Amino acid sequence: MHTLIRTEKLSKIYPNGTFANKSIEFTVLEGEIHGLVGENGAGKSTLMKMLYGEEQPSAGQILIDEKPVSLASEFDAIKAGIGMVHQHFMLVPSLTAAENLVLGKEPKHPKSRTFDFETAARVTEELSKQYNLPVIAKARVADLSVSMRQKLEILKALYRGARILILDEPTAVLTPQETEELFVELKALRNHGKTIIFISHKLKEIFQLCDRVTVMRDGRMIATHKVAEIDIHQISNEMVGREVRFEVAHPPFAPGAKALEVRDLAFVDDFGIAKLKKVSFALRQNEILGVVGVDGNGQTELVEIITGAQRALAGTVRANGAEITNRSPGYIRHHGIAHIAEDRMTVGTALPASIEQNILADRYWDRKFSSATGFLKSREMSAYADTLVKEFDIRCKSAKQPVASLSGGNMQKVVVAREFTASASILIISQPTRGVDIGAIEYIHSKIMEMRGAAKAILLVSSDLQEVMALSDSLIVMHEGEIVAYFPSAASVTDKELGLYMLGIKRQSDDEIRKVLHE
Amino acid sequence: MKILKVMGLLLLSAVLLFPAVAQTPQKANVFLLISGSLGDKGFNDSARASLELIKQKYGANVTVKYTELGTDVAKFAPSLEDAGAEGYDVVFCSNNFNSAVQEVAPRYPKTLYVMYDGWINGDIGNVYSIQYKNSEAGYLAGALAGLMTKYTTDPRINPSNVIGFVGGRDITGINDFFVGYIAGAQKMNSSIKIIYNYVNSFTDTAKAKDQALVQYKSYNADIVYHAAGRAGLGVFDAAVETGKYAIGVDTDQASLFGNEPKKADLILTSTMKRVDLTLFQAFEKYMSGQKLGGQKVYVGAAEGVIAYAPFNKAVPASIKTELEKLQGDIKAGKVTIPSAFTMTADEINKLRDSVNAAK
Amino acid sequence: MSNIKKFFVDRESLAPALVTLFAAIFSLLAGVVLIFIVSKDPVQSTKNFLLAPFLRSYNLYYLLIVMVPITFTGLALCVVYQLRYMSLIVDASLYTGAVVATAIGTLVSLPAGIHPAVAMIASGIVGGLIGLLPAILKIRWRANELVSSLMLNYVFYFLGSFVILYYLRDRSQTILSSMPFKQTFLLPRLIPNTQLHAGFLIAAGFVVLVSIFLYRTRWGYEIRITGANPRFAMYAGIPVTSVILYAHFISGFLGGVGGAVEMSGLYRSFIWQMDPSYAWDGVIVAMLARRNPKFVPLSAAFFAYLRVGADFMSRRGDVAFEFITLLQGMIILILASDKIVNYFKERQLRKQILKNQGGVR
Amino acid sequence: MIHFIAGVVSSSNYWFIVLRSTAPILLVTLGAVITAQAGIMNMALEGSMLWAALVGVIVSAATGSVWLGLLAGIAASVMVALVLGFFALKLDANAVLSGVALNLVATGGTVFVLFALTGDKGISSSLPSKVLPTLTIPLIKDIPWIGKVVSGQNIIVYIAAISVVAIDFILRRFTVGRRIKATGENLDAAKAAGIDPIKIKFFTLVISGILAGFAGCFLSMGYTSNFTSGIAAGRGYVANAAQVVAGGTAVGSIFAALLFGLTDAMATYLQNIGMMPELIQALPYAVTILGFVVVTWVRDRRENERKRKLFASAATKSATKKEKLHGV
Repeated sequence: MHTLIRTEKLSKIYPNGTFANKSIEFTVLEGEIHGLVGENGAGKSTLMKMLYGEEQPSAGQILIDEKPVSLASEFDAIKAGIGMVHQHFMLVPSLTAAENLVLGKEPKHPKSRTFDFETAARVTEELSKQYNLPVIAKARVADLSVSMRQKLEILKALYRGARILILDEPTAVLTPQETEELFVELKALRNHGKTIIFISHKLKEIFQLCDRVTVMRDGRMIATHKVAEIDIHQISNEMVGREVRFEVAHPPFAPGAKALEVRDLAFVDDFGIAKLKKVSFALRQNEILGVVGVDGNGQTELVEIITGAQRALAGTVRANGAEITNRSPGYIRHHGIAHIAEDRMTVGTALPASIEQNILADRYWDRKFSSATGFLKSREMSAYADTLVKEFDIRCKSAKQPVASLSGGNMQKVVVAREFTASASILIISQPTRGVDIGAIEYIHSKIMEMRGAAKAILLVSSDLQEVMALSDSLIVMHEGEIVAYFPSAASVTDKELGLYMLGIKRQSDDEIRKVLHE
Repeated sequence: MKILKVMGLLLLSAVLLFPAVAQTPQKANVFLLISGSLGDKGFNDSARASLELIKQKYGANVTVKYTELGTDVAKFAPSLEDAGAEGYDVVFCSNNFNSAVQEVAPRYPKTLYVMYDGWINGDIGNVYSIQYKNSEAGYLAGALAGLMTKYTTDPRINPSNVIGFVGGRDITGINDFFVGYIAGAQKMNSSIKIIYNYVNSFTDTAKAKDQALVQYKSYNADIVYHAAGRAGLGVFDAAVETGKYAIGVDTDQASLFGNEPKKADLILTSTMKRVDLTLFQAFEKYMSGQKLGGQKVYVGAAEGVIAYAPFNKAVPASIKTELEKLQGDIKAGKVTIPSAFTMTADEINKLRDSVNAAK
Repeated sequence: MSNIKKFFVDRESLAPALVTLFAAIFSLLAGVVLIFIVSKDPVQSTKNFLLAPFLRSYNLYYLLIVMVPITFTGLALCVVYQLRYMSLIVDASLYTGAVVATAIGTLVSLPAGIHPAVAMIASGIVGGLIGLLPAILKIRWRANELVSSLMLNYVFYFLGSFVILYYLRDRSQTILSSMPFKQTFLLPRLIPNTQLHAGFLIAAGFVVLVSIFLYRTRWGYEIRITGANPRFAMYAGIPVTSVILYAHFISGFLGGVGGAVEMSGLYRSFIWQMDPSYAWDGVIVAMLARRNPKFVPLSAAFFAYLRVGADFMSRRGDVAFEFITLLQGMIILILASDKIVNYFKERQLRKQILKNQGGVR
Repeated sequence: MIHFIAGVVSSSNYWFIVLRSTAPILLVTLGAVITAQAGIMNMALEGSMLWAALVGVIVSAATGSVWLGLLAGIAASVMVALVLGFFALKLDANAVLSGVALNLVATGGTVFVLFALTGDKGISSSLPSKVLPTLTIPLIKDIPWIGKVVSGQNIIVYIAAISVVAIDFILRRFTVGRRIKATGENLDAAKAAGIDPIKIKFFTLVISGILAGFAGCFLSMGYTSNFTSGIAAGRGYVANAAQVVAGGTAVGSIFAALLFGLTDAMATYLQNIGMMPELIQALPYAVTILGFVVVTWVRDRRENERKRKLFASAATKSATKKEKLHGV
């Protein structure tokens, strides 16, 4: 088959020093569905951004039809026949579907040169019919369902004459039925002669859909296979880079009293989507309760509400008996909750501030660090910061240096150092190891287990299924804003079984789920 | 220009070298400090004109210089200081420099500070201050307006007896004009009504035009008089736009619009306040060896400082004669004119209310 | 010696300091170029512009006097810039502070020493309350603080001059002037026969106070963290809303005190004919100081130097002093575009990493 | 008092003055709206107006043609907008700060230039500049009340009215309007659709420059007949506040600008019945802030209301809407 896209020694270094792609040699054949797998931070998105002209390579080149091309912007990529469906949809909510579809290449009235909405709507409907991707042309995007927005994105690319479609984790936001529907549609597109690059970290989907698959890890390309010729284990090994990832010593499980209790929590996001629907559970001392679910099923919102970053529409949260629903994060911290935020760049740290300031940001008011009159004890502060830097193995020149200058792993250690020494009884831990190097992962995992040993109650949210399963004592599964399963013992359940619940194929009875309240 | 500067420097050194010799100075340097800016075709431009008069008379024996300082009062004192330290013999400045003069003048006893449009607070030996009888100027304008508004044979004059006034600010110096204006108008026309506004600025021409437009259009004022400095130029714009009359202030403003005959034609006359003349005369006295320092004078029509500018051809001869007679009477001190300086705030309010056309 | 070095060299990096220096030098050069374009005697004008404070001693005192109000507004803006807020309400705080001080200085009888102090505190509180307004509008209604503060500045200017005009005016004066201040209200002059007044020392004191406040107290700590990343501050439990509020109060307070100090130090009655707009000067002072109060005296001195030079030159020659406003704008443009410097910094970093990684793999 | 206000509001003269004083604000508000729609705040409108006002006067005086003056004034204003674009879009400077800086350059620069040319600092009265004509509209002028309001205004007043239609067309009818909206609402979406956001932003800046140019020239060659220092008098800033009130539409701009114009004109009248002038003059600015706050507050409330409704339907799972949208 004809080679459609080829990259030669393609490398990308971001201004902050992240080496996201290292000498990638990636080949896509015409008319195939090509899977691209790898864990979070493996460099898939960066590679695709370069193919779509959103980022410029630091070195190497891209060839289309074996001819070198320079993709300086999205516009160039579109001209080269590349279309991309982003994970976060690139749509303008206040415009209609038809207007979004033709954006950048609008039909005009022949005489007045004004925008021809009727033609736009007609084109949308025709395309929609032709590729069997149903959308409502005249509805505002803000009113469309998620899957319909995704279809609109695909149509947008096709309207621009895309031969190559890049889909960045398209299934992350879809229900299982919607996913299946999408796969049927994608296969149909392939039969129309389109080439599709499908990015995912879900191997099952790769096997369902793809012809060939490329594995990435740590910014490098590991291998490309024909899907028919390999099995899932080989790929998963290549993705992870070693046979067994997590082996965490698990001391016996002896849960204590209820520490955190959540009841009937409800939340609706800005697009009007109900992200939480009556979520209730309880977390006990000495317990690591893992929260499992496909990204975007309400886990983020759950954590935000517990820690005070969002206001719940309804429901209550109690910590150690005290009601903390919709209180300020400061109040919630004072009631014994520490929190490792899922996004350390925008929430978990203040990048321009020093390591010391970041470590002390939740305790500068303590008499240890500031006098009764409000003056800071700077000597004590820097001494304290230095000890934590040492204790948590934060690699830096000095605690006075800005957090922005640290690597991802060390940045995360700053967060961990602060939160694990916050003398809180409840720890809310979100994505503790996302984008962190192996060494730091092991270190952080051991620290989490240490915390459990210290009688803390821990809520662990991670999109890394293996991580949650390895660390947790018990598990809840979230699907579409609801808890669909509760497993009192994490060891007694397999990832396959969890997958059925995560995808909404199975659901426990309400009685079984209610057991998580320990009443 | 360069030669002048060199000469100035020579003169300066001469003055510095032989200060005692100059009993009646033959040579002098004059420095005019302007608060706000030039181009108002009135008060400030008039002050600058005094320098021309001085140059004309004394020629090479004097050097003259002026600078515009804007509205930043913080820099007034350092500027005066500069003038003193550089050995200027005579410094002209307006009443806006009052406190700065108090601050600086005692430090430079050899320099004569001539402060116009107000009296210096306190007694300082080298400050000569001049107050003008603004109310007389207002009275002249009021008399003209009061007579003209009855002259309905002129198509620009409507039957209503309403005239307008645009003041810079509700402060005594401006109200003095206004009080005189009311008195003059009432004297000539007992049924007169006046519509008035304050711009609240001496620079906002646009606002002044807005206000004059309202007076002309909504209240049927035939004639608007202004005492608003540079802002007042907006009144003439409004006059042009509505085709109605205005009265100028401080200088012969009609003559300054040579390139805009449409405007000049609508300015009936101006009530001149001869800042140029008073400064020139003060300088003459200085040159003749008179001691001016420490004096405070109050000047007006009697001294020829306040007077009508030439009348526009729209003013009929009969009115002209009557007004010229009035001017003579004022000059002779036969007319008593109220002044805002001797009135309380309540009295001013009451007076304004009593003629207010909007009430 | 090393302490001195530590004081001047920013801990984080030298680049911002260099940009600042570049902006300062560039503005002076641009000024000279402008002089050469418009002046008939450019050499003399340039000399007057650049050397004014050294040519005449009163210019030096004038420079110090000019520093006082812009030190106050510069400090006030440092505090809000630490928060990455853009409010310019300090203008209203300063003007209204001056009005309040005028009321106290003319209507109230108090012993010397206490009198100006009371006025400063009262003006500070009023200024602080005014300073709160744009912050409240922003927090409660998400109204852009720069726009709302500009509107409010007009409102307070008119309100202030209303009070002066109808309650505090000296009716015997032809111009707008308040009644003379009581003797007890006046601050002493530091050097006889100059206008240099004790307010200069008060301003210096506030530089120290604000430096300590921002860098040595927990409230300053909260402000800095909140400014560095408000979401992080919220997450770390810092009461972000109240931090924003008290920071704005303090900023307004500084403005209010600045107004009172100007009145009791420099003037003998309220004679401002228009809003002196010291806040705009404060913007550049705070920007040149990189929102660090300890550099405010330095940048205020630089700015005062520009201004004194421009005044002196314009009185002596044919160049309008307004050209410093032009320079001021240019300085802000350069400082706001320090992305140029960042760009070079990033490029260097990228090269370094590529080099370190060698041929990759 | 109420009687007085009613009397004023019913008079045609009041509305004549309202239209006149609203026109410049309306023009700049439109400029602020279109840039805000593209996601960039044009804080330099004040500076644009100042340069337009000065350059218009200078060129009209030099050439004797008011139209050349107008053209040059607009060019100067567009220049300022382009410089803002250069710093904000090409050098990534903070747009607001750059705007503020350009305003400072304009305040000082206009006086500097005026002084260098004429030796005066405050006013261009020594320049024989021209004034833009007023228009009498044939048929309309004879309609009793309306004729007095609408006819006989300066040409720029009519241009302001036409601008509303033009901006409305640009935003709603032309394709570029959608691109502007996309750029402002979701920059990444615009980029992904192959639109160059920088080009779009520059485009809106140029439009706003033209509008501010008209407004600036009006002030010095129609509203009054001179350039005076600081002639823009904060109208550029008012426009940025009014822009929010306008809610991003050309028609909304009329209401927003009228809010200021109505109170501004009313202030003049209220002064006539002895209201304290200083207090009255604060009114237009206070009203603008009030409008600013009320509009954002109402918008937030409506947003919350929408969310609550959506939740109600989602919770009951009746989801008729959802079905409808999923279905087809």
